[in-house]
Amino acid sequence: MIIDTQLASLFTAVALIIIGIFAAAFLDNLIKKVIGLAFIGDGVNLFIVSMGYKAGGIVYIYLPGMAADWFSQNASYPLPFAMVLTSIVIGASTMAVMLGIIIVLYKKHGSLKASEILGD
Amino acid sequence: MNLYDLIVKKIKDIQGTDDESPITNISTSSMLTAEITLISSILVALIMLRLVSKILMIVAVLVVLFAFLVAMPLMPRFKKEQNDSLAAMMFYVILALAIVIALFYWGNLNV
Amino acid sequence: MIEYLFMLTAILGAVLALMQRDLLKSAILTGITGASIAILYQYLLAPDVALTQAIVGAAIIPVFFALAVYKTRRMEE
Amino acid sequence: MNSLIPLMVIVPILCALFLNLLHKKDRTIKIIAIILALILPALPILANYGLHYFGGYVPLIENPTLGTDLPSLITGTALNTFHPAITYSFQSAQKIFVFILGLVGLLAVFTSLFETRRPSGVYGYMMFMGIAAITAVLLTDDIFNLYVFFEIAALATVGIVLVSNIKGNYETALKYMILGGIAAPMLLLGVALLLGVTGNVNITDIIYSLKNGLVNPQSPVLLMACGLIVFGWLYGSGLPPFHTIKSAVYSKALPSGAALVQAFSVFTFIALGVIILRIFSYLPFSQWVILGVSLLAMILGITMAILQTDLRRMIGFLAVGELGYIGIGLGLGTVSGITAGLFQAVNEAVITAFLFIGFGTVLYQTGISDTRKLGGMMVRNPKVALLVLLAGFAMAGVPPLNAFQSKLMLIQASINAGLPELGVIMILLSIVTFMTFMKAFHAVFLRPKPADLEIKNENIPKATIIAMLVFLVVCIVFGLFPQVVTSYLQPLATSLGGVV
Repeated sequence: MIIDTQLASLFTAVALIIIGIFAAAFLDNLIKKVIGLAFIGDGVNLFIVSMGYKAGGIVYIYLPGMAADWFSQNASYPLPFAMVLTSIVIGASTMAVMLGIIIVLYKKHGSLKASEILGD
Repeated sequence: MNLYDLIVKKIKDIQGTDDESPITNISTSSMLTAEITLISSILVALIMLRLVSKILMIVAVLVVLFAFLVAMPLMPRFKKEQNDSLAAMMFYVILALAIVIALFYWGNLNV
Repeated sequence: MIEYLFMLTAILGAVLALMQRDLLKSAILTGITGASIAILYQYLLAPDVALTQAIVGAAIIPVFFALAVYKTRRMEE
Repeated sequence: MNSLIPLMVIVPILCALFLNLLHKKDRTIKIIAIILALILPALPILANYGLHYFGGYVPLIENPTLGTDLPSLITGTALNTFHPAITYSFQSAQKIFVFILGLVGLLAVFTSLFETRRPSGVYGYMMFMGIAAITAVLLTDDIFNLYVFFEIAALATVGIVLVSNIKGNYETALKYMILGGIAAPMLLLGVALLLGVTGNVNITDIIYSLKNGLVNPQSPVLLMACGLIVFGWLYGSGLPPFHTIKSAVYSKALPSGAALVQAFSVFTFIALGVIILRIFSYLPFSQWVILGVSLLAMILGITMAILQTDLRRMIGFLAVGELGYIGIGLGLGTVSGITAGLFQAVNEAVITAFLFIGFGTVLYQTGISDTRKLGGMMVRNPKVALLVLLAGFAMAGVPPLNAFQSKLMLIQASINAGLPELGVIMILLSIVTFMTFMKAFHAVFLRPKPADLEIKNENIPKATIIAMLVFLVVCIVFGLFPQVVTSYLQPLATSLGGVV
């Protein structure tokens, strides 16, 4: 069975989300937990982008000379892409705040173990 | 040994010896209140099962009542379970995610 | 066909990043995942998202992680 | 004037940015912050009802000149009525919600400026940013815009916790962010699935697509989207399993910050709950989930509150438990139930803020929040003690005050909906709430003063007492004239309840 690009990238996205949740839940190192959260965000973004993809389509930029009907039937759907742009930036800023807190906590506890710092 | 001492002893047993804070009058009575509130509100909530089936409701109430009576001081365990450690929180969060999604997927397809 | 390769590198990069004991290597490997996803976006007909992801996912986030590692400790204990 | 609608979000953002610029100048910050905060509750009163389209992109049907050249593929179908712009809808219910949020925000900013020795621009920044985000969450009709502001509100909450300087605040903030790092993408995924099925992010358009058979409402993808959005809702409002972290967040913020953060939770609860009801009310199951989660929140929140010895944590758990009342109103799904739930939300935001600021005076004076070490505060400040007692009465639902009206309405609604058990549980838990409050009140105010208790700050700032008096007046007015509020809430409740 041949899996098309869209389905394959949806699976990739789901795999990234699952890897991320696993890391955030089970790994003890705080930085690795945050890396896992970054993967969850990446996975969700990839999921959204794959939804807007159209197999055999074109980029959603309307160039002069294109017929409107042909363009509307072949262009990928740009609304999810606009969402992902915002979401990437939000994810990056959240990551920065988390890493900042981790640095402060490391100075206080001298360790990066979640079970020591965040236990109880 | 009267009932009050029994309760205090039971709470002490479950809390273990690591907690040095003394068991005062207030903490015992609040533990008791919490216990009774928990049991009674869950039992009353179970009566809502009558909308599904009356027999199920009776069985559920009896089973839960019996289970509560056996495992009586629930609240110390409950408190221990809902602590502030990230691991415990994460466990419940992921459990809740699984439950919510499973409920919505199966609940709606089969209702 | 080449997009399947990048899907594979994205997942592999993620798994490898989490398996490292050296946190600096983990930080760099997140960059690989970010870059593969950026290229995937290009294949999924979203060039503007690909540009943003290439900057944020392949450069800024790994640098953040590397800075955090530099400020804390390099080896996982 | 519909141009006031975006201003409700823009003004607090501008305040936030502006305050950050004036970081070092104490006096200027004080004066400017108070003047700007006064605008917050005034704006919703002045604004007229209506929709605001950002960028001015009205639906095609309202702008026929644009539609003349387009093919009938667009003008002849539902595309003609869809909303291309981010739409903010300001109706009567939003009016009262934004007003209450502005009021709580104003009083929180007001007390914080006088309680902290050095008003810092960062704290004010976070507070205003959070207010802006939650106002947008309440107003927006665009589900992705909601997600963006939801994230900003979470970051603002973290900021409020970080600047509080209470022991353990960094740890709590990091825990909140890690849990949020799992939950918020799930909400985004739910939004994305909705977008994938309906091709839209505007809630009105999504409902139109579902109602008119443009998409199959029973599609499993939609069910999954509903589940994920419900999960995001649990996180945003601090229902179980997030009740422990949310109460920890309340307890690690300064009293004024906690008062504001709990208002954020209440209004996030309302905004997302209303959206779930609007979109997914055709699934009877969604209402049962709302009811079940709310019951769990009430039981767990209030029983955990009794066991706490930390004053802040106790009120934090009570605040989480009281959220359950709102959820029960929404979950009943009848018009009277939803009205009662929304009314309870308004009351809850006011009363919990009142309690946080009231017990905050004790923290201000002693710096201790452990109830076992406190006592005898009544002698020093009988007036404050009386105000705190009234706040507790309001929370428990004692007659002349507002929560009595909303709880009575909730119980009546639950009986009318054929679920009297919920009424019984609500009465039971109200009594226990009152008992919990009295336990704290006794420990702090009535008990003789322990010998080793030191009073650090003798005088409570006048601003705090003024803020508490304003809250008390609001409680009494809403309690005596509940129609004032419910008449605003009725239209929203009718539109939601009419669906069922």
